Amino acid sequence: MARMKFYCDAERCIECNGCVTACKNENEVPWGVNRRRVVTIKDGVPGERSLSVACMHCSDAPCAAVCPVDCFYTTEDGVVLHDKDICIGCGYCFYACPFGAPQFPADGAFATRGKMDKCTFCAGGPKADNSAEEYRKYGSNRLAEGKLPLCAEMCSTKALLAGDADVLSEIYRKRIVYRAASSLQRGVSYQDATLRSPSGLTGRASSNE
Amino acid sequence: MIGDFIDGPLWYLSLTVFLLGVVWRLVAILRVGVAPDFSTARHGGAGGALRTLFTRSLPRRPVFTRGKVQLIAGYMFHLGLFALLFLAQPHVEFISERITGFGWVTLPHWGFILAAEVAFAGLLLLLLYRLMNPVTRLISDTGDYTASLLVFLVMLSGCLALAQAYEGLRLLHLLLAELLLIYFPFSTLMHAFTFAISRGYTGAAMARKGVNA
Amino acid sequence: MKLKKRSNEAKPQQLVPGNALTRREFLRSSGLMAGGTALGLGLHPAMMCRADATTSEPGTAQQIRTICTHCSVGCGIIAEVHNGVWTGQEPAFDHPFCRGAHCAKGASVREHGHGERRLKYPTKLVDGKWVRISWDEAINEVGDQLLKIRESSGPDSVYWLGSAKHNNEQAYLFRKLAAVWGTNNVDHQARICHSTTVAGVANTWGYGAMTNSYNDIHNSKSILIIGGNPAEAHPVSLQHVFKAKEENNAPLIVIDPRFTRTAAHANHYLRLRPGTDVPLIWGMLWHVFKNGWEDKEFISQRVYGMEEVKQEVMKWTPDEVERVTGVPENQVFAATKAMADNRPGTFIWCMGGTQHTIGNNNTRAYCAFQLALGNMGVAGGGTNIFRGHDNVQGATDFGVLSHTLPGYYGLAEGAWKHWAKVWDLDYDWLVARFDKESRPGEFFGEEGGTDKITNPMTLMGIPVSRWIDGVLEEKTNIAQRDNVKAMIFWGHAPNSQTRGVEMKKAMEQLETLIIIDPYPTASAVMHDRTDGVYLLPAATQFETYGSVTASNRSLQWRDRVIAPLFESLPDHTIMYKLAKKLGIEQELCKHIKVENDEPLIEDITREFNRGMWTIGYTGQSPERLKKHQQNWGTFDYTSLKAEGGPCDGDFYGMPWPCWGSAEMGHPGTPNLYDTSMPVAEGGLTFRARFGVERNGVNLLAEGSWSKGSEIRDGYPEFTAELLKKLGWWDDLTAEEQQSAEGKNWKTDLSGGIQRVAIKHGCAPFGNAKARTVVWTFPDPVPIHREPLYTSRRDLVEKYPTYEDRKSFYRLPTRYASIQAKDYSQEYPIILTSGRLVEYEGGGDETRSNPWLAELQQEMFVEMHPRDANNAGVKDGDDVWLEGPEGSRVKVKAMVTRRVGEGVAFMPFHFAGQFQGRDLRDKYPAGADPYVLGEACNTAMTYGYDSVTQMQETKASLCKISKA
Amino acid sequence: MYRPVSGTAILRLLQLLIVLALVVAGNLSAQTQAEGIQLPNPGTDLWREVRQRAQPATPGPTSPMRQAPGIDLWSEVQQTNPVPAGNTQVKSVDSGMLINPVGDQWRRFRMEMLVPYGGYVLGGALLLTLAFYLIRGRVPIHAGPSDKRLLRYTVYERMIHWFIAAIFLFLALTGLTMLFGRSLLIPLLGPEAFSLLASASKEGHNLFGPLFLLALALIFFRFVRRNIYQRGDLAWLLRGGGVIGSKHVPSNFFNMGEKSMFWMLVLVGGVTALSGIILVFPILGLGRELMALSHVAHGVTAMAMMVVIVGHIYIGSIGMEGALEGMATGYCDLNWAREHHDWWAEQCEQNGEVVSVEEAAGTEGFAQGAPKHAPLGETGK
Repeated sequence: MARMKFYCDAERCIECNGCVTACKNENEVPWGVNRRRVVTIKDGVPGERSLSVACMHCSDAPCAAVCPVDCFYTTEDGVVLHDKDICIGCGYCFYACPFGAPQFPADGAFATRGKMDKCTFCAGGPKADNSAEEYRKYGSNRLAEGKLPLCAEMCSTKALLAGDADVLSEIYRKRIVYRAASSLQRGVSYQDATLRSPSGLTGRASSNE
Repeated sequence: MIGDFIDGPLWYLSLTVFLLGVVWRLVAILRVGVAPDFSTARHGGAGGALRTLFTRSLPRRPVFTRGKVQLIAGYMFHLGLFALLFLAQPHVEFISERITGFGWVTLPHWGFILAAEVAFAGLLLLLLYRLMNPVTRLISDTGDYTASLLVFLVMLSGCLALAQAYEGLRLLHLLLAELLLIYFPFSTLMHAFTFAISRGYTGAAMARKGVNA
Repeated sequence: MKLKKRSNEAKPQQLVPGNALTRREFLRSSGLMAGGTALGLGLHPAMMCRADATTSEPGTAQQIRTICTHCSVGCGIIAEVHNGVWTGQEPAFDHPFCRGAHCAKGASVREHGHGERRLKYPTKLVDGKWVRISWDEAINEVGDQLLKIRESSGPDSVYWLGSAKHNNEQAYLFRKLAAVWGTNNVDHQARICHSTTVAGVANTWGYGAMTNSYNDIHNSKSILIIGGNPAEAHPVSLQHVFKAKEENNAPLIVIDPRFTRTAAHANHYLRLRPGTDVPLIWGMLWHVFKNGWEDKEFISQRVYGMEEVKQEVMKWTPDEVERVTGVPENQVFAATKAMADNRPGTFIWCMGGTQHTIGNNNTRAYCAFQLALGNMGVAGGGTNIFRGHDNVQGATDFGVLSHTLPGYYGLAEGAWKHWAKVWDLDYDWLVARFDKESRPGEFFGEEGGTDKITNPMTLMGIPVSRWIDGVLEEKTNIAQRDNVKAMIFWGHAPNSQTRGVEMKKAMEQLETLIIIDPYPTASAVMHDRTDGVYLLPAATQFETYGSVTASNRSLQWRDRVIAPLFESLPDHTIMYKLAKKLGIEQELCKHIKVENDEPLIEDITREFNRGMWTIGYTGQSPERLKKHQQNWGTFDYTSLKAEGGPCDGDFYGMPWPCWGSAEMGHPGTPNLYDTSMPVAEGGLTFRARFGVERNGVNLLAEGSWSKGSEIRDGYPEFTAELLKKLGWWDDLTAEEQQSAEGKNWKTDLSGGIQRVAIKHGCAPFGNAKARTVVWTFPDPVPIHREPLYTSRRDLVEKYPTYEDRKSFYRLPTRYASIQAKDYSQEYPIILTSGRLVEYEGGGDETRSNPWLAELQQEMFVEMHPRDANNAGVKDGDDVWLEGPEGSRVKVKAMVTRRVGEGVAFMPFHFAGQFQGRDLRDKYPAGADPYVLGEACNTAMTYGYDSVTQMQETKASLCKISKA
Repeated sequence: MYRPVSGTAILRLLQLLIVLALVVAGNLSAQTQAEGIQLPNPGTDLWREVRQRAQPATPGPTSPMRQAPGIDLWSEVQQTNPVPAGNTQVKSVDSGMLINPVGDQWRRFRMEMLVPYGGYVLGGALLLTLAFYLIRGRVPIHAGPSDKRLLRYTVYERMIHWFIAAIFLFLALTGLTMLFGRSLLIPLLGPEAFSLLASASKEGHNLFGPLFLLALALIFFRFVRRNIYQRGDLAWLLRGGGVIGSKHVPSNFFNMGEKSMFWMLVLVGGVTALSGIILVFPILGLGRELMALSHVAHGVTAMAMMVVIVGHIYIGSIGMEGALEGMATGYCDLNWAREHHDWWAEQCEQNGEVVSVEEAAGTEGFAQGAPKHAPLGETGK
């Protein structure tokens, strides 16, 4: 079956936070819990890049490995889910996760964090019965409706992709090919302008291509 | 099934037993009556009763020097338990929903935890003191241990259910609390009520004699 | 009777609303009963679910198509509605503008269906308390107030402040309402966002709008963005920008004082000093002319006045450019060469270019740059001016402005007569509605005109940027009978305007303050009034329907998603109710069907279809618009043209001008002035708007015409006379001839003149040259002038601002007298402002949306580490920021190199705190936005554009100290 | 009650511990360390694939591919040390961090070290104790029980001993439930029941943890003087406390073994308690790195303590005749004292503090007031 993955294209991500609110919208996630977030590095200086991060649905998920009550499981689509009826809110998954995906609803004083909450790849919960109860706990089950996670579907610049790993990699490969050409030819200048544009053109240029 | 029983009938039963039992015990005590005092009263009894109620709640130097541990532990336990019982938010909600119909200001979560810590430490130390000190050991009977144990178990189950996510743990806590309620009127736990009578009586009597008690 | 089992969902923080409407509950519970039974049969659950979902999902849930209300990109939204509850939002993958994409705001519009923080019923302020009243009471009291003021001070003392949030029909009705009330004191946000663009661009080549489209950027070979941060203001537009950047290998050049999120993705980034756009553009053109990169053929055929521009440009040597703008030569050269080498290139600008005292100069300089490179009238080129609000283009087109009537007809008598005819109203009745006993002040009379008494009907009204002066200015200084006494804030956030402290004073001086809005806005709280304020809940655009014009001039039809929440009413219903109270409802809705006080939207559309000839809003009938909306998937992603399907050949949304009547079936004009297509198929020439010759020089095009034109040269605009001269008169039907007699393409209500012109391949408005010299403007050739509050005193002498003006849009307007004083010592830091992606406009709506509010919880000022260290401020400190007019705001410092040294930046979406004072308890109960903050414009200063009264928000001064 | 955790000192301590732990862990994962932080999922295979495809034909620093920022942002982030801090509008702990640098190390520590080796060590200790008992049997009072008693522990001392003992046992059991429950208890109880038990354990563990710190403080202040090492302790140690050989080793009130137990309890237990307190305040702005460090320290020290306590319980109960008596009644047998704490016994006898059995029973009540002996850490003869 498909292996569902997210991929965020940093060249395109503009930190518009559309994915973040789309997730809130689709799953009615409460204030303070963010299953997805956009992280910007080198904020405000050349080289600034943003990435939208959520649960990456790892093939060999560290969260599942460390869970003391073994509440994680991987669906046939490769989606890592957890059972909130089993979760005890210990926070180990949060320590283990490379991406900071697990979220806890409570303020955490005295380790009462509540049940862990995280991105479900819009695949609902363990019962997958599309009940109001399932929705309240886990959010919607778009995969069951043949749809992909709303965050990726709504990404403003199509930076965040979700879906079958093979398809994603094909899309990304195409972009890489374009960009390779672009960088070869032009490079990036920001303030230290380089005059790396192709020389020898005298004004009339590629307009009729 | 059993959950419904604990949550429903048993709760009402235990509450009834508790209330009726307490009333019965208090009435019984009060009906014993007071021997008439024919002496001229130096002061009114009521003021003395109230003052004694208050002053006897304060630590006294002789007591303090003789046994710091049980004194401190005693305060820790009683104050902590009071805060837990009447100021913890789940309890206030419970009381409000089941008994009074109104709630009041509650401790923040960390205050709740702090109260629990304090109460637990106090209870454990007192229990150990009771066991270790030969005098207290000698004068303790099964009733005292039963009461201590019940209180301890109620508190422990409450603390285990702190996450408030498991119906089973909540019911366990409730069940133990119900047992405690049923046991309460027939045990030394009645001192929660009778302390006022005895201190008040002493205070009133002393005040009439012109003595500060 | 159970101890509440504590759920493990987050205990919301205090700000968070309680349980929202549960989405999809019906769907879930109904649809998945089947799933449960399937499990029992031993089938694999996952498989079952999927199969089940496909079969059982539709049916009950209704999918409604609408358009995002947050910005001018016009992203499509598919709303899932169940039993009247907005339960879901699905991406519109086949929507031609957005392909299902949304930014943070668009992805959260469903929250409107929760509406936790909305105004819920009409209220008025009584002794400092909000008191609930009924709609009837509200309309009665408001109407009585207005009539009283009309009686005592004249109609001009009521200010009608409209909105870019209205749909086209409401905007049109609003302008008409102001007209039949009898005042030109009507305006909306376009005044303070792109009015300088509209003025500058329209005066260059005819129309004041984005020439191409977001999608057309796919064709660009280079992209220049100046004074704009689409990554935050128009995020979805970057989808198109990136497509060109990646697939066309197009260099992306960003010019901005701030290293914006857009700049982060640029190939070239130029950091200029705020307010020096003209020098930088002239500096770029200097390289163009120096190297002979200009498109000489294009200029000779289609541009007037390039020589005069060149003369000015040649003064801007690289040294001088660097001295004034701070951008070194190599960077300017690199950017210029990238543009010159890669044509067609598109030129994008936003508020950073427009909101200046010389905003119109900036916009005209941009135009001149594109004209010099020959980038106009070609796919992939053009000036792609990203408008702000979702319908600011439409509201501008419908003349919710103090200086024009719908369709940019102006305010001259002819224009009034045209519209009187369209409205079927007696012109004299209309005249009588206006002030007659005008007692003009001593400076009465438009500048440059005579001091003869002018009819207030044809006199430009007070612009929104200056309404406070309409209240506060001495009566004798204002060119109308009396001061403004009543403000009607109809969908307008006051914190988007400068001079907050004076605004507070003005609000307190008003007799009546009426706020009609889905949210209370800062207007409800920033003053210290205790009475005379009315808050009337308006419905959002998701609770009504109608057309909306995106930035690329496409009209899109919104369907109603949900019924108005609480007691709110759609704007046009409120307008009608108010008109009824004022006794003008007959005139307002003469040919518009009204049911339950709600005018029929489609009838309004049809009415403006009958009158909007100038800009071709005539072909977009409601039927065609709805057809486009239902078939938006049939339009091409790049060309926006439908290939096959019910809309075959049309461009999506029939971007105006969509000539002639709807029956004519004009497809709309995707790219303005594109001569490579016949006019009938969306081609166009530059408009002949400025005469046929000037000083003996031909202003008509030479050797250039649109494809298929029978006149193979320039030609003037079409009139009945011209048709006769050309021998095309007989192409008109008899009826058309009757209507067209003595009329021109703009005033012929039959549309015959347009039809015949297009039939012969001609543009109805003529075929002329674009002009780079606007001889009617204060600076015919754009020149640089230092901002009023400038830190570069050394440049003031060489580049001084304008002289003060005594009467300009009815008001005295100061320039030189402010610049004369040196504030740069005490206020050393340049202050500029802009947007955040999470919020929009004044922000009341978005700050009331918890999904957005959580992401921006605090107002801040960006400052450079050097300035921060000098002020002893650390990142995250509270600081006082004080403007040279003494007003100050208390905000958090964000120390970042995003801004240059000596520049501070604040976002302008915050309100609800005022000079350090928290106003939360002044909001009506339950209507305070989740996030409050200081309004940046509280500290922003005086300064208005010399043509449009655009406010200066991008270059002022301030000082910052630790709080 | 919860003193603010003084940052640097604790961190130093923790770092020391984790370095020790990771040195061992490092050997296991040496092969992966070389590649920088090993993502369990360096992407997903997608990323690996994508990255491979994205590699230019001639890789190298001058390749223009490398100049396009962000193409390999993840790998860039992953290989940068320290991990660059990012900004995000989502405000919570570590939300600006793209990749948690210690998560994987922590996971390896817990799953590959703590759980298996902790289990072996603890199980081993129990088995060893059992074996010891079977081989050596109970250590008797060689001279046989006497009718004389010495006051060994006051009421207060016994109180705090049993106080900490009770808390320790509770914490150990709940902690072990969480550590080994997944492998040992889920098969027995099923996931739902175990979840309930684990939750109860977690809450109880968290609540009782701070009490342990309190108890530790009481113990420390009461017993510290008697636990200062003195001459003669070394000899005791060298002779294995009598285990080596059969000859008895002289000692004072506490012998070398007991003193070491005390210091282990105070120091190691202190680390356990303090790291535990860090763990129960997960969101006081403490990042995951500190939390993971605390967890490592907590696990290692708790495990060490449990092993030692197993021995302590053994020797204090069934392992030695007469040992429990002192902690239970406060009085110990004179013969027992002579055999195990001869210096102290001698001193008591000189001071005339020896009482009869009857006296011991009778005077028990007064013992709490003023202990008659001066059990200070004076050097024996």
